[in-house]
Amino acid sequence: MTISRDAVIDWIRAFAAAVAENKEYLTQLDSAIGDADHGANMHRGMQAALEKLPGVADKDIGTVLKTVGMTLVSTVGGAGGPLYGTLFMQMGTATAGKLELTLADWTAALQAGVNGVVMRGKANLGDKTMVDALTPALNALKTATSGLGEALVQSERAADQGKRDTIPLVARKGRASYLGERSAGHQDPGATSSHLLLKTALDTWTKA
Amino acid sequence: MTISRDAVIDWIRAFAAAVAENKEYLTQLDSAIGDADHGANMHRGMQAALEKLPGVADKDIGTVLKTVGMTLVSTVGGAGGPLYGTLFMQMGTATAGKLELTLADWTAALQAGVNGVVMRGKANLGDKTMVDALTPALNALKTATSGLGEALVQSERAADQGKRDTIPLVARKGRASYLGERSAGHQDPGATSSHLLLKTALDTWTKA
Amino acid sequence: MKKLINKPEDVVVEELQAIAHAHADLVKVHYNPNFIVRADAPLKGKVGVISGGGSGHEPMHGGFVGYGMLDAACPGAVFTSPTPDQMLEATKAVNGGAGVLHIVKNYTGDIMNFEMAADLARAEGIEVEAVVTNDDVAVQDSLYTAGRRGVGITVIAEKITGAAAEQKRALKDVADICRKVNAQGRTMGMALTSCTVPHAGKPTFDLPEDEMEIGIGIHGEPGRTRMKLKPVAEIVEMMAKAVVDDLPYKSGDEVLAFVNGMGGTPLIELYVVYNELNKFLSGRGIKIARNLIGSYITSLEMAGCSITLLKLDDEMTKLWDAPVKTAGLRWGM
Amino acid sequence: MKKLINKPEDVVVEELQAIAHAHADLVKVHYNPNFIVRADAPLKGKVGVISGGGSGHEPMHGGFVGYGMLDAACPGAVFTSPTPDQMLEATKAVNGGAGVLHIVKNYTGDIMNFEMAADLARAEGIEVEAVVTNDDVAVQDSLYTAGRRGVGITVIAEKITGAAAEQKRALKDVADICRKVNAQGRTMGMALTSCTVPHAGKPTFDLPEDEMEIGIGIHGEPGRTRMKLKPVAEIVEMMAKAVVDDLPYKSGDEVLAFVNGMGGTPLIELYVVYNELNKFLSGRGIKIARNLIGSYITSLEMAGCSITLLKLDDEMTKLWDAPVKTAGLRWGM
Ligand SMILES: Nc1ncnc2c1ncn2[C@@H]1O[C@H](COP(=O)(O)OP(=O)(O)O)[C@@H](O)[C@H]1O
Ligand SMILES: Nc1ncnc2c1ncn2[C@@H]1O[C@H](COP(=O)(O)OP(=O)(O)O)[C@@H](O)[C@H]1O
Ligand SMILES: [Mg+2]
Ligand SMILES: [Mg+2]
Ligand SMILES: [Mg+2]
Ligand SMILES: [Mg+2]
Repeated sequence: MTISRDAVIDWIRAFAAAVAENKEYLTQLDSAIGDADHGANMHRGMQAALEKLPGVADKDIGTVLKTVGMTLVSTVGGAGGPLYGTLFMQMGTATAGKLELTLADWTAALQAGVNGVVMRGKANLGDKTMVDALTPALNALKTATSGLGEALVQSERAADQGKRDTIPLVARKGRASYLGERSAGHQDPGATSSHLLLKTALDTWTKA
Repeated sequence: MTISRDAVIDWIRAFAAAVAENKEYLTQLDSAIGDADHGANMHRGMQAALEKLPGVADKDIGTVLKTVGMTLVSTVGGAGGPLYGTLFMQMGTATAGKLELTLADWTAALQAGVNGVVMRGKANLGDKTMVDALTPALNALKTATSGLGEALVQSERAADQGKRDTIPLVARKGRASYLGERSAGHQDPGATSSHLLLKTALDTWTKA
Repeated sequence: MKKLINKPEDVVVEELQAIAHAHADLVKVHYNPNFIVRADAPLKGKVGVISGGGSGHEPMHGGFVGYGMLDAACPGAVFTSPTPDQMLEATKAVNGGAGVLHIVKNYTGDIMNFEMAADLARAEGIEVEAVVTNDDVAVQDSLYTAGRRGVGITVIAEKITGAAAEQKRALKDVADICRKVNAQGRTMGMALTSCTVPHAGKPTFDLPEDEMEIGIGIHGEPGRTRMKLKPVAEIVEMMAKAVVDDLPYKSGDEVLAFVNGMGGTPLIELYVVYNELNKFLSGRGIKIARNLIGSYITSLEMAGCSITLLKLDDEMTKLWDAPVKTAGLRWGM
Repeated sequence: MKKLINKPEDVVVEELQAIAHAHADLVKVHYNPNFIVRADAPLKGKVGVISGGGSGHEPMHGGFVGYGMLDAACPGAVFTSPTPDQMLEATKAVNGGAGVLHIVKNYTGDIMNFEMAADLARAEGIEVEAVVTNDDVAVQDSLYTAGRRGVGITVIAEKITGAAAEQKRALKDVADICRKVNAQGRTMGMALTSCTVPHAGKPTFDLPEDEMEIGIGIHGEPGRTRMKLKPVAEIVEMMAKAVVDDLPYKSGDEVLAFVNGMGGTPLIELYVVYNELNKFLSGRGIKIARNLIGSYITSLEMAGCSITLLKLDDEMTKLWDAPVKTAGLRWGM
């Protein structure tokens, strides 16, 4: 089982739809420990990305992902823009020229993306950021043993858990860190949107 | 029965106390159709007047009343300052040199005061102002037939009625007039403080 | 009540102390009676221009004392016209022998207190003229009211009149310019929230989350009508139409457009209002030749705005452009 | 949500259109990517000074574009740092051959977006330096946070740095002055109310009628601690103490004191705050030699204030006093 280029495009659409649906929720999470814009920011960026998709629908997966990344960089702003932008651009570089992805390809792509996020944002695991959802998801992919479908299930589950695990944490990166101890008890908005990314991958790629 | 100078001073004190007690109430009335300052304004003025009383306690009634009027002019501001200031100053002119007041003297004093208010503010009866309490009170004094005590009762009653009668009126003077029809249904703050003036006169001068 | 204050009764004096310290290069503050006066007053041969009114409208009027605008300002208690002794002393302090102009906003209290002061000053031999501003189109039927309120145009009138006085024009000329500005100016205001008078301790009126007041003045009073909140394009159209149709302002006119915040409305919204106003006026063929955008005549922390138009001519435009150096308005020096 | 807006997503562009029209003598507006640039840019041989950040802080930064201050400003969505393409295009537009300085407030998003822009600009052969402001003493433990936020000092840094650039100093010098201002400046903020991000539609946080947030930034975020409302004397003492003890500012120091409103607080209260600040500093032997009082770096309609001190020296004082001509700050011309 592999992930086709069209499946990748479907995933982008599904992520955009999930962000749209959870826009208020993400903003609400960002209100508690941030500045109430994560939902609107990601939504603006993914809507712009959707508009770019037709233009790259016949290109390789790397081009698709890079286009999404560049669009996010130039439309989202804030912390989310460079971080999600880098994530997608690095995934694009890792999948350059490919028209389908194996589990190994997808793992390598996410690895490249997460590396990019960590290089840009310098967040460690436990700093209460999107890294807390992405890194466990990546690790689950790496250690999965029974095929792509099961690996996607495991990585979604890990992202979900990682997202929940941000609740008790005291933020040490991003604007939630200014709150100090008051940031504890709230789920990180970026980890929440990152979980949506893995969840829509699972839903899209195991449905067909 | 006459009103002594000390009784006049007691009346001023009683009026100041009534204003203090009704400060919030007057401000609340002024919030509905004005700018929420009538209570604070009158209170500031009467407190200043109280401080001046010891200095004129051995003077004639005219001097006492003029001093109160001048103090109100220089401490109240707004519409209330010149209007109440003029009321007291004109009452003072009408009682110059006197050490006690007969019913006729008190009627002449109030007449002079009300004339002053009308000259300054140019309000007619029914414009929803303090004149709507003062003029009926003055008329009651003029038509009273059985002595000072009864005249004071009648004038307080007329002021009370005049004050209540402002409720349905549409204001045509002062800042309530800007509200147009929306001023109807609210009691005029100035008519309310003017009623307190007559009520404290009654209470003070019939107690002894 | 949420305010950065100590005791309500101390707000005005504490503000005056701050002004005295912060703007010592521009003004001096006199206490008991309270007034703010140009540091270099009185100026020989120059008409003194003074104004005053209740506090709570900052920067008006105290923030407009300085070169090219006011010679003195008399602050009353919050929303309460100042007392005659303040205006009398201020008049004496700025009298340089050429007479003194009182710019008075049309409110019963202001009129009466300024009149008493003018009488007293004249009795002391000072020539005093008064101009009453009354630009608020929200007040209809001036026969059955105290007349139109003086609102936004007052700021513009103080600037233009001050510039005329700075040219050492005669009292009558200076007063005439002020009258002309008032005659050519119209304003309409609206509120999204009430304000809280410090002494009162609670909002003057309650306004539901989805409603606004149209036709308010600057004293936190309710307006002429209450209606559902609308997009700003519709609000501005309603306000601008009332203003434009009143004078009326006509196609080909050049105007000064003044978008004023009531105190609690941030600048970003005032720019959005200006954008709609510009669209509306363009549609009517009216050109905004000068503009002022900001919170200059306020109602404490009220959220809302007012729109003032002044039909310009060459003289007024030149006087508007002339240098001014005050805490609240400054250019050209 | 009570705002004078049309649709939340149109606020920034409508504001830009208003600025383009109202201040056409000072600036031009570029759309897609959005930035505001001096009408006379690029200036040959002059370092271009640019800044940017989320919208909702008006007049910062767009209101500070003009002679003696910024050459360009890049507004993001409300409370959202702008994107690299905005800064890249702005950098190109102001590059007069002497290099470009980016003044960046210390937020993860701003830092990353400006860094990406600087990399791209350098790749196109433009010399770019960046100075990060981080004056907010409310953020402790910078080891365990994203570091101190850049707040009030940014306004002062833009003015002083812009004046240095106007003197045609070299990029390194201009950047050094900017760093010095940041190093000598400290700020502390507080809020009486939350603000409402237009897209969010409701207040970012709820604050009971008798409570306040201490140690807020400029993005409507909750602060470090919540406490009962106090008289302003106590509030100012708490804030001023945190600021003064941090640098520390010492007896004999001359400072610029900047009392800033968060957007919904009227000027009268800011003067009362200034009065308390002046009393506090006098008590410590610190002299306010220059001051700025008003709402210059705001959080939409939030009520509250911040206090910024800058320890002055001759050079900074002279640059502060130098002429500036922008929509938001103007003197000397
Ligand atoms: N240094 C960082 N590294 C990784 N993720 C970060 C970092 N800083 C912030 N984030 C993520 O960004 C999210 C906030 O994004 P967003 O609200 O769009 O930007 P901003 O904080 O600029 O308003 C946080 O919830 C967090 O997950
Ligand atoms: N022209 C007038 N003649 C008589 N009384 C007036 C006039 N205008 C206003 N008033 C009285 O003044 C009262 C308001 O006083 P106050 O609140 O102290 O002054 P302001 O209206 O200036 O705030 C009104 O309730 C009314 O009774
Ligand atoms: Mg955010
Ligand atoms: Mg009143
Ligand atoms: Mg009043
Ligand atoms: Mg943000």
